[in-house]
Amino acid sequence: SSPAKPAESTPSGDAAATGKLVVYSPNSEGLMNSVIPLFEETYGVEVEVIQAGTGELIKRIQSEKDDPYADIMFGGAHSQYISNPDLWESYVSPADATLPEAYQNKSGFTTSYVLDGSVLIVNKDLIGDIKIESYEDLLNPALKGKIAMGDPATSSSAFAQLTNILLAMGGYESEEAWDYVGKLIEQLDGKVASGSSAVYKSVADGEMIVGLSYEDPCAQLVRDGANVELVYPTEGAVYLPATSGIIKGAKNMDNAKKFIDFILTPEVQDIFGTTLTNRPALAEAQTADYMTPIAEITTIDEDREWVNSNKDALATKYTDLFASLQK
Amino acid sequence: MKNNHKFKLDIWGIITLTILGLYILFLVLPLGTVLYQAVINKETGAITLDYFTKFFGKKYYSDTLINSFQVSFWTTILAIAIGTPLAYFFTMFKIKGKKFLQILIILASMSAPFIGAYSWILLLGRNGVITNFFKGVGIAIPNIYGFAGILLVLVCQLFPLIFLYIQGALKNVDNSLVEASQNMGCGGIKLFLRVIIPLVMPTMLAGGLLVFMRALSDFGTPMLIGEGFRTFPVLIFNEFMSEVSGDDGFASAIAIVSIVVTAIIFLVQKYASNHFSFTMNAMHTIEEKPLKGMKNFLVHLYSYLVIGVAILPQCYVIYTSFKNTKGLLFTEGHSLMSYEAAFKRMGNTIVNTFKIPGIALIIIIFLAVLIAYLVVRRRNKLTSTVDVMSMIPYIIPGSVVGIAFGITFRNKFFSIGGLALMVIALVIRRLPYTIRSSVAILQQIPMSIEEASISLGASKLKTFFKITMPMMASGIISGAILSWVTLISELSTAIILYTTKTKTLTIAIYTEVLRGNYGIAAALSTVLTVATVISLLIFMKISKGKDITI
Amino acid sequence: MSVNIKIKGAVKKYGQNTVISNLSVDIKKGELFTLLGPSGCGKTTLLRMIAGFNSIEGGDFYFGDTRINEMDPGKRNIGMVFQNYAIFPHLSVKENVAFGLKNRKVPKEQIEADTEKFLKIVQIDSYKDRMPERLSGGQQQRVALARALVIKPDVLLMDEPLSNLDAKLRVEMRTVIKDIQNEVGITTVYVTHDQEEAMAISDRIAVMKDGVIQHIGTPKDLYQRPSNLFVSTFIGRTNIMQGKLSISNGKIVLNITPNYVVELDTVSQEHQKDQNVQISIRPEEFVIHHGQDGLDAIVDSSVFLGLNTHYFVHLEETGEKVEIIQESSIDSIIAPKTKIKLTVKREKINIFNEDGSYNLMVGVNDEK
Amino acid sequence: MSVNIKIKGAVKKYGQNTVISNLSVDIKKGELFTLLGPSGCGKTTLLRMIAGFNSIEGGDFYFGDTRINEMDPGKRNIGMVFQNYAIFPHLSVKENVAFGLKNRKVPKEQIEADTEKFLKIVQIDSYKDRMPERLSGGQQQRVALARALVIKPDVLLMDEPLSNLDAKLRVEMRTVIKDIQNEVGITTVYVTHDQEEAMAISDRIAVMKDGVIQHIGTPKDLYQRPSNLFVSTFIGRTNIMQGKLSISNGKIVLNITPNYVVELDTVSQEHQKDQNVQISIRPEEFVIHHGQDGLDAIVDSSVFLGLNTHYFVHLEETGEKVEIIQESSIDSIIAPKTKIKLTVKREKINIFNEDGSYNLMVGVNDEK
Ligand SMILES: Nc1ncnc2c1ncn2[C@@H]1O[C@H](COP(=O)(O)OP(=O)(O)OP(=O)(O)O)[C@@H](O)[C@H]1O
Ligand SMILES: Nc1ncnc2c1ncn2[C@@H]1O[C@H](COP(=O)(O)OP(=O)(O)OP(=O)(O)O)[C@@H](O)[C@H]1O
Ligand SMILES: [Mg+2]
Ligand SMILES: [Mg+2]
Repeated sequence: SSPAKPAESTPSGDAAATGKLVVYSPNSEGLMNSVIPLFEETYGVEVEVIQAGTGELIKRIQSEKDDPYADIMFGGAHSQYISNPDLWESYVSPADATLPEAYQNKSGFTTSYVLDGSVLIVNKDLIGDIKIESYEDLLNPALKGKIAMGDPATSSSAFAQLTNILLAMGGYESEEAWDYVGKLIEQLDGKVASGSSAVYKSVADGEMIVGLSYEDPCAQLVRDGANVELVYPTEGAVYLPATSGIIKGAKNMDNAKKFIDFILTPEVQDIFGTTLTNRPALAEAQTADYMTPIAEITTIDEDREWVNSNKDALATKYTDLFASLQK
Repeated sequence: MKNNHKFKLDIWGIITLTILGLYILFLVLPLGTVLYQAVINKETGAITLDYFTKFFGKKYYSDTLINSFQVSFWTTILAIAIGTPLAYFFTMFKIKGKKFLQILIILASMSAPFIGAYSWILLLGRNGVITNFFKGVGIAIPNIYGFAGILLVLVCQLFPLIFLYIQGALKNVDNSLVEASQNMGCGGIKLFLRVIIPLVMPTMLAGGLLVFMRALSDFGTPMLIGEGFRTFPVLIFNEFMSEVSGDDGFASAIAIVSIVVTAIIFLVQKYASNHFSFTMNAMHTIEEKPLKGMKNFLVHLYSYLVIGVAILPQCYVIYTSFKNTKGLLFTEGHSLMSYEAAFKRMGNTIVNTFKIPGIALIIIIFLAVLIAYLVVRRRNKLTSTVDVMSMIPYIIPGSVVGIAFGITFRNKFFSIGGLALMVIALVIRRLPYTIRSSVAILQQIPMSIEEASISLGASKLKTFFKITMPMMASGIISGAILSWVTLISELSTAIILYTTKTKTLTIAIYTEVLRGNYGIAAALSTVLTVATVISLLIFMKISKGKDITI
Repeated sequence: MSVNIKIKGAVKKYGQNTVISNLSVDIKKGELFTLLGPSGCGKTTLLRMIAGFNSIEGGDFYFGDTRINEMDPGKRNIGMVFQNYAIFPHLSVKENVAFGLKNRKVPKEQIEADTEKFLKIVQIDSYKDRMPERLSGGQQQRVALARALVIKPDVLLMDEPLSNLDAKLRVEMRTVIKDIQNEVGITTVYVTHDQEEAMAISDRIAVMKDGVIQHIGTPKDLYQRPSNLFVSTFIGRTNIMQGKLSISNGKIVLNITPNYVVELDTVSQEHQKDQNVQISIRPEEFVIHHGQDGLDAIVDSSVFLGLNTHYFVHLEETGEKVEIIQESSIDSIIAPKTKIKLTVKREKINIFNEDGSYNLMVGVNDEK
Repeated sequence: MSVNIKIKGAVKKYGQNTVISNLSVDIKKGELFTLLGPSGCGKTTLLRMIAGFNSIEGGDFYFGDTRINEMDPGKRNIGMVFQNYAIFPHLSVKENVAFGLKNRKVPKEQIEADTEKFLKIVQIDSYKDRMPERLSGGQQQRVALARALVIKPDVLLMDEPLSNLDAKLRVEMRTVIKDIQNEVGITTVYVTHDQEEAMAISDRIAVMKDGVIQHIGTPKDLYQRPSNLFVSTFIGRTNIMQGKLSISNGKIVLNITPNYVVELDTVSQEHQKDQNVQISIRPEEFVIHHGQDGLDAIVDSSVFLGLNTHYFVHLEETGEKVEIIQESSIDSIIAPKTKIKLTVKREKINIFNEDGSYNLMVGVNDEK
């Protein structure tokens, strides 16, 4: 086998000069379409997009550590960046300061650009007259085996739901809260959704009545006309930032920085808010009217620092609890 | 297994060493760089067996091994039970639309992302099309989730493997054996059970091994429809790819457990197939005969039914590709809108879809027959080692292979290019299909034909390429077809290694699924299916006249 | 229960190639009927048609009164020894032999006993647990033989069943075949290329050529009064010479060479007219002597064949080469270049019409 | 360039099973050397050892002065006809035959010409583009034959190369083999089960039994003065009788039955002592007559074999069954139950010591 052309594995210097940027992203259609073409147009940069799941992309970046192929990781949960600090180049965008304090780049390498909240998604055909407004309502025996939830140990949205629930039901280490989690696990009846998307898809497809999911895809389903509705749990919903970062040793460092700056510009943030179903990180940015105004939602704030440093313990605790409750 | 040949540094000795070297470079080295984590404590760097204790200590984890075994065992049994008679019918009898059906069977073995299990959910899920149809007429049918569903999906996907293997093997059964049996009053089912099965047993064991391992290492299906039925490949995948709290060390430990399991199963299989070592010289191949009456009807019914069910998910995908879409949803009405979008995005993926697997396939065939020859005709410790090693990549999750390749070959030291790396990774992962079928067939080819060639002054290599290889053709081809369709639909390694220049249709389908464009994904899947059919037709055209499977 | 086999107008084509064009033959109940013919003439093809393995492009096949053209091979109750043995490679010697019995719901002890018996008969009982690929060629052939005989079928089809056995064993085996065949009265169709074997074992023989039967008759009929030139040359050795038959004064005179004539009284009435003929004189129908009468000949070479010695001589008059067989006498082979005299045993020789298509002699017995 | 083959103390084991224990033989340059022996005695095994396809458990093999035990089979320049043909099923007839030439860098036209020529010689030129599976058994065998002959190797190994051919073709083919072998002077080792063929074609014959060579000699030596009882029974037919040898007054007297004696003058000096012996009298060494002298016998049955007729008779005195061959005379086979007298041709018969392990006569010529 012949050695491949160097250009393929190592974007050379002159590629950077003509304006190139390699983006790894797990993001959905809307997000990509709203940013990438505009960025290319604005800066005359040619963007190569490689898409895969967040886990796969992080692994990929790890494996390419010595000779990075990509310049930017665009998307993924904030906590995943934090757990792999050695992969990222420190860069704080000048625009970062415009964000609400809670979402600012404190680590030096995590630029948050949109927010995602934990929600419940409900199939309107199947729900009948069962009332679902809160986490508490999920314990209705009629829902046993009809609830879709991922595995918090592997799915970031399921983990977000877990910490959300714990916080809402009494605190991360409160016995009461874990008691609720136990009951919820029994309601799941041993069924575990394979990943984040399986949760909302199974509800939309009518496989499950209710799912523990996140706002973006669910809202999009509603917007596209699926027969589902969003429920913001009355106990309170946590909003977490979606993050972007520059990969350490990126070959197109200048363009990467431009990209980070770009996604924080008010124009782009407005686009996020008005065309997508995400909530822009910039508080001043507009939001579309098909989104429930944030004011109408009970929100609670995650102690991200604590959660990040206790991630493994929480996941293990959940897994053990889950295992102990199976027949 | 007795060794039949001392190591000698002749041409075959050199080939042995070369292949061994390649495996050390491209298998042991990369996997070693990843899997060593299994015995290293992340914090202290000390050697530890904690991960293994964790795996075997917690029922939550160790149960996955039992679950996986259950799935694999029954999948293997059912795939053999379904695939073998089908291959037999296709060889013995005239069946209407045989060529077409054969292509459908091969298609059923393709498991492009999103096609397999997800289509089954749409068909047989709690709200599936078929489920609802039966509900409508008042029949409650079991849904797809859990053990039974996994079994259904895997069997539909894997019986083609048995089918192709056995069909290849039947090409090497001399017609006179069938006749002798019929002549002694042993026809029909008895003939099948008492003569045909034992004669193709080495191949059946080889095919069974591949099915078993594939079922054992498959994570896509149990992940999507397992719903809590946990198998250990899912565990490995989740630990490696977790978005939350994965642990590479633990994942590596499980991977090592699976390698050990693979090796044991493989050796058991080798031992078992030793009991069926005999050679056959098929001068007259079995001729297909027309059937009449009830028998004819039943044979057709069986064939159409099995193939019909197996091909359902593909059909459903094709159907959905013509549906209108809106965002994440399929909506009422039909159009070509998905195709319009799909063709805009296809770019060079269609070329890559054939270029990359094409190169890989050539290398695969070349290596596989060489390895098969070494394993069968030059059996010694070294070649047996090569044999065992060749099976390991088959069971390691593709993404692990991808990661390992990335770490090992994407750095200042190696810097192997994208295309080359993809090809190499694909080759080692899809080699086993062709190796196993070639080994099985070669075991049954009598030495005297090769001796005749040597006595006529042909060199060892020439004998191999001019005589042995053509005689192995039916086996090589059945393996190569499987290698081919699985190469085309390969995803998990490629997703770690691809760039836009090496993006294939399969990757495109997966990224469209990620982006939420199910319509486009369905359209691309259909394009992939059509392209595969075309490739198979071309293949049939080229190899026409020669004595091969299709 | 043995049957007679009737074949009417059989036609066999492989693709465009007609191998058998219109063949009819009656094989009697319980007889041992041999097919003899040159390699490639269609013997195996015919056997396989009887067995039901070849498609039949025309004609009718009957077992007794039952038309079997469409009958399943397994239902015909036939035992067959295949030319290539067709031993099951996955079964041991014993299992191979027992195979047919197991399909007949024979009681277990009976199977055991019969198998054992036939393994002994074909002298491979000491190899009974071996796998066939570890047997010699002849041993494999004997497995095939035992396997077909043990089931005592209605019809036995044997395609050169002894070709790989040594002479002694071959003689023993043909006795075995003949005994079993007689004992149970199995109708047997036998293909062999060994004429002596054919002569020794057959009730009747059919000589085939290019898919056409040339002569059916007892071994003796065929040898002594072959129906045409082909049969005479194919069965046994013979010297063919061009001659002239002439009738003068009621005497039938045959010119073997222009100058050497013999008087015949064995030419059949209808053929008694002047004509060019082909003469078949078998090597043993010459007598070598040193007397006055006869053809002058010179010995070219000789081959000692044990019992007999063959001489190759040429006739002085015409230069024709002639083969002669005489019983060997120890230490007294006639040396090359020796001049000898030859006479013929005139009651034994055969003469055919000019193109060799029929025999002119009385006593030709063709049951075709 | 032909070579002589020397084998010293060859040993062959299949697993635990010793098939050849200690075999030595010298095969001369350019000779046609035949291995004869019962099925399973090790003929194929020995050939395969010479060819280099079997492992050698002991002993030395030489081609000329070169020890070949370890030599690669491909380097031995051997042509081989396999007992099971081993035709390449995926090559056409012509390609099969041309295969060996193509490996020898023969010019293309030469390959074409040679192939064509040998296809003609073995009479399969009209099938040259066929695939082997569409040939009859005998046609396949001829492909194998042509394939081995066309390359004109130093050493030809032929394992029953004519077993599936009809008698006529067999005779033609053996002439072909002999001609080519002579022409190029190829050292040939030939295995056949056909004794007549062995006699006709061989320069020398080795008779084997259970992996041990019993007698090596010319065909005539073997037939007339076999070195032991086995050879005498294996080569040709013979009647074995228990007798007594006694020396009285310098006369050597043999009791064939208690009452029938003949006087012999062919017993070798060293064996001239009173002893029990086994007598081998070949069927043709009896003379049937109706005179006074001789053994009384009664005809049990007869078989007409063309040239000769076999009679099976029993002796009135001892009841022993004896086989006799006489030249056939038309319409005059002696009827069963007829009483006859038998005398023996005493200069031809052979006598062996009591256990049959050696011949007592003069003139035994064993080159073992
Ligand atoms: N592969 C083998 N393994 C074990 N024993 C074998 C093997 N091949 C042959 N034999 C045995 O060795 C003996 C000699 O076999 P060989 O094939 O040499 O016989 P042969 O003289 O050629 O007989 P035939 O005339 O029947 O072909 C036989 O008894 C046979 O059973
Ligand atoms: N499958 C086939 N396809 C085409 N032609 C065939 C096929 N089998 C046999 N033939 C041809 O048919 C003719 C008769 O073949 P068959 O096998 O009956 O001959 P045979 O008399 O048995 O000869 P042998 O004595 O050589 O075995 C031959 O010329 C052969 O080439
Ligand atoms: Mg034949
Ligand atoms: Mg042999």
